[in-house]
Amino acid sequence: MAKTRSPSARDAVTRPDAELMRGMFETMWLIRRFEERAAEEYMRGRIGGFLHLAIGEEAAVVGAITALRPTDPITSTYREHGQALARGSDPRAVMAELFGRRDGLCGGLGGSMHLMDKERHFYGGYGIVGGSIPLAVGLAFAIAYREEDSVALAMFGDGAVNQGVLAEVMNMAELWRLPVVFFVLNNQYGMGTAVERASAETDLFKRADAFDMPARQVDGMDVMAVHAAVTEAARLAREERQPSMIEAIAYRYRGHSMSDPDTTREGSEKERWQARDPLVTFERVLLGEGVVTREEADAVRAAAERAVEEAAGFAEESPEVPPEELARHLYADPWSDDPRGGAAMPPRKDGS
Amino acid sequence: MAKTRSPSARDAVTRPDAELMRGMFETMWLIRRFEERAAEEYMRGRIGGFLHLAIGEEAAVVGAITALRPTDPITSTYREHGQALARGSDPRAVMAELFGRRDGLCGGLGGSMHLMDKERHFYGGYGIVGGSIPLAVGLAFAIAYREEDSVALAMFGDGAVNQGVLAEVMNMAELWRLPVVFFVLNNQYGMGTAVERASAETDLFKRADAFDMPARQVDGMDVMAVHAAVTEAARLAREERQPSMIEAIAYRYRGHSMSDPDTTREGSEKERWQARDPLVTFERVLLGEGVVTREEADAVRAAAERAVEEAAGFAEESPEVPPEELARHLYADPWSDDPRGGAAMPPRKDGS
Amino acid sequence: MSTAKAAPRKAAPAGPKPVSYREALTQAMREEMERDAQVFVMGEDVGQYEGAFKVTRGLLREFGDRRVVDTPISEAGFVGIGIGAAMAGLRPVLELMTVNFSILALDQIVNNAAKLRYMFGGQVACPIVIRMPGGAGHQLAAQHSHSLEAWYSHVPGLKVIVPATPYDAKGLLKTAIRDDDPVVFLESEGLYAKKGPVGGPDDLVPLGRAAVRRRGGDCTVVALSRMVWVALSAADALAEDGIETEVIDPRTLRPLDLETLAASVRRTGRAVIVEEGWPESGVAANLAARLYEACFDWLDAPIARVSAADVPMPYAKNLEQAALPSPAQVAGEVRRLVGRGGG
Amino acid sequence: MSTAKAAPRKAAPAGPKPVSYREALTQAMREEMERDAQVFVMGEDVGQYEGAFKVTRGLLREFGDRRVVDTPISEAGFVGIGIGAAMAGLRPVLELMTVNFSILALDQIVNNAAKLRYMFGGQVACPIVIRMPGGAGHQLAAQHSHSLEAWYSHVPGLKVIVPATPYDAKGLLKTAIRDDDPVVFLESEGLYAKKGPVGGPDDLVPLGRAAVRRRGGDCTVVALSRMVWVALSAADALAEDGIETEVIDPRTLRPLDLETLAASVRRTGRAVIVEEGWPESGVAANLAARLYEACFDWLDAPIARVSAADVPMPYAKNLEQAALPSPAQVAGEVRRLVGRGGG
Ligand SMILES: Cc1ncc(C[n+]2csc(CCOP(=O)(O)OP(=O)(O)O)c2C)c(N)n1
Ligand SMILES: Cc1ncc(C[n+]2csc(CCOP(=O)(O)OP(=O)(O)O)c2C)c(N)n1
Ligand SMILES: [Mg+2]
Ligand SMILES: [Mg+2]
Repeated sequence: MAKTRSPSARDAVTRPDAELMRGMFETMWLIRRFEERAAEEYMRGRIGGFLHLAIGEEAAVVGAITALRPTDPITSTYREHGQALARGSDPRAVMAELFGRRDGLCGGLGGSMHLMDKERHFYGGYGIVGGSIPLAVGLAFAIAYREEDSVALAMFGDGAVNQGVLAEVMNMAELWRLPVVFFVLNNQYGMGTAVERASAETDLFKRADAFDMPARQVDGMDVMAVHAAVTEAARLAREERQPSMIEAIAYRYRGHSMSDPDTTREGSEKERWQARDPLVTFERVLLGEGVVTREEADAVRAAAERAVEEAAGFAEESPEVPPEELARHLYADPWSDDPRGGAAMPPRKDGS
Repeated sequence: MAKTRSPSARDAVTRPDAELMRGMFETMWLIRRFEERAAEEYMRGRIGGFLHLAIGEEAAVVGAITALRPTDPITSTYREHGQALARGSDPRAVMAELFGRRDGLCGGLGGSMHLMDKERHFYGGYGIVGGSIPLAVGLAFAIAYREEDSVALAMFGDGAVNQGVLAEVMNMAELWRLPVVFFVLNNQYGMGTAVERASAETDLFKRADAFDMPARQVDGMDVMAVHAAVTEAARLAREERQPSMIEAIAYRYRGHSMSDPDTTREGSEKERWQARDPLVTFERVLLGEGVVTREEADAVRAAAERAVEEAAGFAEESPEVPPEELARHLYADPWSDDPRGGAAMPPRKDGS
Repeated sequence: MSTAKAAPRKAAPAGPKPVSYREALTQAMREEMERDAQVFVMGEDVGQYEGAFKVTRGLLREFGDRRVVDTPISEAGFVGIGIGAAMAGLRPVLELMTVNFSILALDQIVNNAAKLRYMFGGQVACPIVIRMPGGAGHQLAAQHSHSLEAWYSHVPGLKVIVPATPYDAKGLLKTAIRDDDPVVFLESEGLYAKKGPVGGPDDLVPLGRAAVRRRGGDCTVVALSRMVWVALSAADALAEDGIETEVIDPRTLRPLDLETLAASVRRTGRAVIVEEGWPESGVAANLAARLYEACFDWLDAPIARVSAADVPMPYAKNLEQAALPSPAQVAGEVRRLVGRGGG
Repeated sequence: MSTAKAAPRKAAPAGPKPVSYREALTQAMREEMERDAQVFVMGEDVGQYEGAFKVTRGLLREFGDRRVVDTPISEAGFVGIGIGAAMAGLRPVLELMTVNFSILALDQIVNNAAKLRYMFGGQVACPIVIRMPGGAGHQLAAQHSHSLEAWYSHVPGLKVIVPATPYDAKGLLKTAIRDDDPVVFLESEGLYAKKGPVGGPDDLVPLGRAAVRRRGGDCTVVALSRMVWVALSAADALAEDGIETEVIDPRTLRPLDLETLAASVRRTGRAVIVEEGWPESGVAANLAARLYEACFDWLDAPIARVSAADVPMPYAKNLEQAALPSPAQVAGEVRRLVGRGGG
């Protein structure tokens, strides 16, 4: 966008993190518009399965991921459209994956819950609550094994905190000093269950006390605060091989998934949190500090809308997944083109 | 034993807990002698499978169990001969179970790792590390459900602390205020792995911090100290429905099991701990406070030897488990006398 | 006779108006909770949220949070707690949100629930019911589309139930709750909305009694859970070509009513087995092996198996459909066996 | 030819002197760790303690604690960490102290390791090997005597190996470590002390190639892992009565060399399948179903299965022996099939 259009914007250029802030603002809007569109497409029946939206959680997602290097590996849950987009995945390929088409990020085999973009070191979205956390610690293990200086980021929810495997891998991460950041995106509900009905200690970051691991809580609606917290956590991991835990308090404005009537949460509660919409509050900051002008902000939204429109069109155009893909990625070299053959090898020609 | 034999003993009667102390002393020796004999019988091939001895841990076991009411349910691990004996199980039936004979506590089906004495509310020894802890919490759940005033005691080792399921059930116990005591018998090793090589935080009782649950550490070689700690924990659970965790620091003088060469632990370390043998130190206390006389102490040992001798004889005499027991306890009413029939029902006569 | 009662097309004497498979399960729990104060329901979001699939709707309101317990997302932990409570004599009815998550609790189910009575020489019972919906068909992809009938039926000490109709869903769940052994109760996500007659408060369906869903002399089709309906629509299509299929629903895998299956196969001389799970070491392979043992001399052709494709479930709708057993596939196998062209 | 190489009674060209199955596994790990710096070993007590069964003896001394990693008792956690490390391109060789404890890590194995490549459209591989000893026979009772071949072979995405000889233990483990897919490597506690020839550093045993352990024309006996030796001693006894048994060891269940099994059954017309696991939905049932499909017209009698009793393993020695397949039982089934009395 034109940086000379207004004096305030011109000043902004002098601000060291202005670029970063603009980028975060753009990404947050891209995610917001992308998910709003995904919801529509789900209603239209173009998207199947479960669709989990992170609308309201953009600050936590974007603040965390932009605090890392593009080569730092990330794992997430089924609520991961934002993570992929924040990592720079092509919105068209993400939407095509939601549509279950050939040009999807995973060739249509994964869908909304299982996005992955290996090239961008986004190691995927997973459907078993808590199940992906050990993978992030394993990625950190590999970093340490190879003496690289990357940092792994495990993103998961407040509900996942009660899966025992988290305690197991936090202990090993601290015991072995692995470069990993445990990022709890506490949106205060696991499906219909509020944190205080699921966790005896509602300050979830205190789970780290059991392992003598540093931890802190941060306002997940404030993208800059999240960014700062994860920046420090990443530094700890990178420079001191010190894992840590960060709890970001946020809120999801939609139900757990598109099939959730969302009747258990108080409307008044939703309104309270809507008043702190991370996109709106961040825009206020940017305008106030003159990092963007009103026109620029509108342009950002317009750009996001165009990108999403294009993504939907692309997904719509993308062909169905060819039937021969059914068994192709089962093994490194499939021994059977007919998956109904089960584990049986094809008759061999080598006569051995 | 005759309480008038010596003046010191007579004074002792005036000491409120003299009876208790004598009883604990007797039980500790019964356990010690019983396990020494079990080791011999294992060498002789009369006991099969794994045999895990708790020699050195008697104070922790006896101190904890005598702090409870006889109706308070207990669960333990595969290292549980002492728990059964401390709960008053017949040493003859325990030894017969180790021999795998018909008159064993579990009819020979369980063996050393799976003792249970339901009548005495001893809910068994289990072989999967950490696997029995949820059962104790479930027993506590039932107590709360029925509004009874019992307390469940979960006994497990320092290695079990790293099983995620412990974190899961500690959270639920605190969240639901269940009457349970988590008793970590920290003998400082899980097989060949020292606590500091397995746990990032070596003060294991601090695991409770993650759930805002009270916890404390106690000298597991001091039977009175353990007894006092568990007495308070039981009171908390019974009167305030407040679960808690107790870590008792002890040491096992033998290898992990009879098949463990026990080469990784330092001999000097063993000697240090042998110098604090809980039976010897407790005897000193009892003599000092005049709770027992030397003669009485010798009589206690002699009685333990007689009981163990009798137990071994009984086990030796006990018949083999009848072959028809193979499938008898599979279901409430077995549908098949031939377990090779698998799940197939027997041909039915009712013609339905 | 239970098999007649359970026939989907026949109005059951007891059931007033058709109700859904989902509501049938709710009725079973409500009735048993009213009957026995030791029965309670526990699981993730079973209370305030009334269940991910709304099977526990209304129970919290009616019975309160002492008997309808919401748990954290800690499958191994709360299943273990349920097993401990069952050891103490309570009768927990646990809901695992789906069969996929039961894998996290498998150690508790297999090493504790299934073994307590046996390894302790009969001193304790474990009267627990663990309900969980499974199956695929809604594009839930690789991690949310399991059918683990094979794994559970492998384990002695468990009882394993696979209801296909609302009548059986209710009658078998009531029987399971009253049973003194641990029961794994495998529901089908795809059947929750299915409507049919159900029995009254005293209509139990016994374990180990298969149901003949349709009579026919040309070929026996044994089908599990949702596959019963796939088999029945295949049978309709086949009937138009004059092929009469006998469709049998085992209803429980442990115990297994081999006798009813074998009797049918002896009559028809042909069998197709349909399952929603994977083919290797699956339930169909097991039933085939048992039927061969029981009917070898009566069989005119090898028994055919129709299973899901041997792959994790793909997300793309067209691939998922290709991976799942279809009426056309079942009909094709039957045609092949009766030697009238096709397949 | 691999089958000849692997024949237990023949000296393998490469193997100098007989070594134990245990040592064969150690050699495989040592050689592969020397060959490839990405290979590391991780598990409970695999380092300082050198393994509960001493299979990792010497590795810590030789490779240090960066490549030989002792873990806490956290099966789900460290298996998940291994899978993550494999996603990053390392080649973890995990040891689970026994197959019984693998149940705690099953979600990681089935929902992650087995599905990563597929559900992400081929973007990542998961080159991990998960070793674990299983089986019974040492009075370890209900919770420590599992044989889970059936469960693992049920799962697409995994490769499943069941070595019966030192030669295969070494050759198949080396192949598994070099394989780009997740491999569940099922060892037998009862075979660790078994001695035999082994191959050299470059002798790999391919996956999906069964081994004919003994040739004979009267009846085919397919046996897994330790059961191969049970079958061979049954064959010796039968030979004295002039009954020639062909003993076949599939060696890997995923992939499965059905062809070699079927070719034998077509020749003999009879088959007995021997497994150490439970009978329901077991591997024997699966192999039987597949063999019927492949050899129906050649079979003179129904295929017989010899499995463990359908109960948790009892502790008492006499009961445990009664619960496990014995040479006498196998011989009895063969006699029954060839119609010479017995049975
Ligand atoms: C092991 C497991 N149990 C249950 C579920 C069903 N489930 C899916 S999401 C979810 C809630 C998770 O809450 P949280 O971790 O806070 O993440 P959020 O959905 O709020 O982002 C549940 C219970 C699951 N997918 N996996
Ligand atoms: C889940 C599981 N993993 C591994 C084992 C093998 N194992 C048996 S005992 C043991 C050590 C347990 O140590 P701890 O909890 O400290 O109890 P202790 O033996 O010291 O009494 C291990 C690893 C097991 N039985 N269960
Ligand atoms: Mg949440
Ligand atoms: Mg210990």
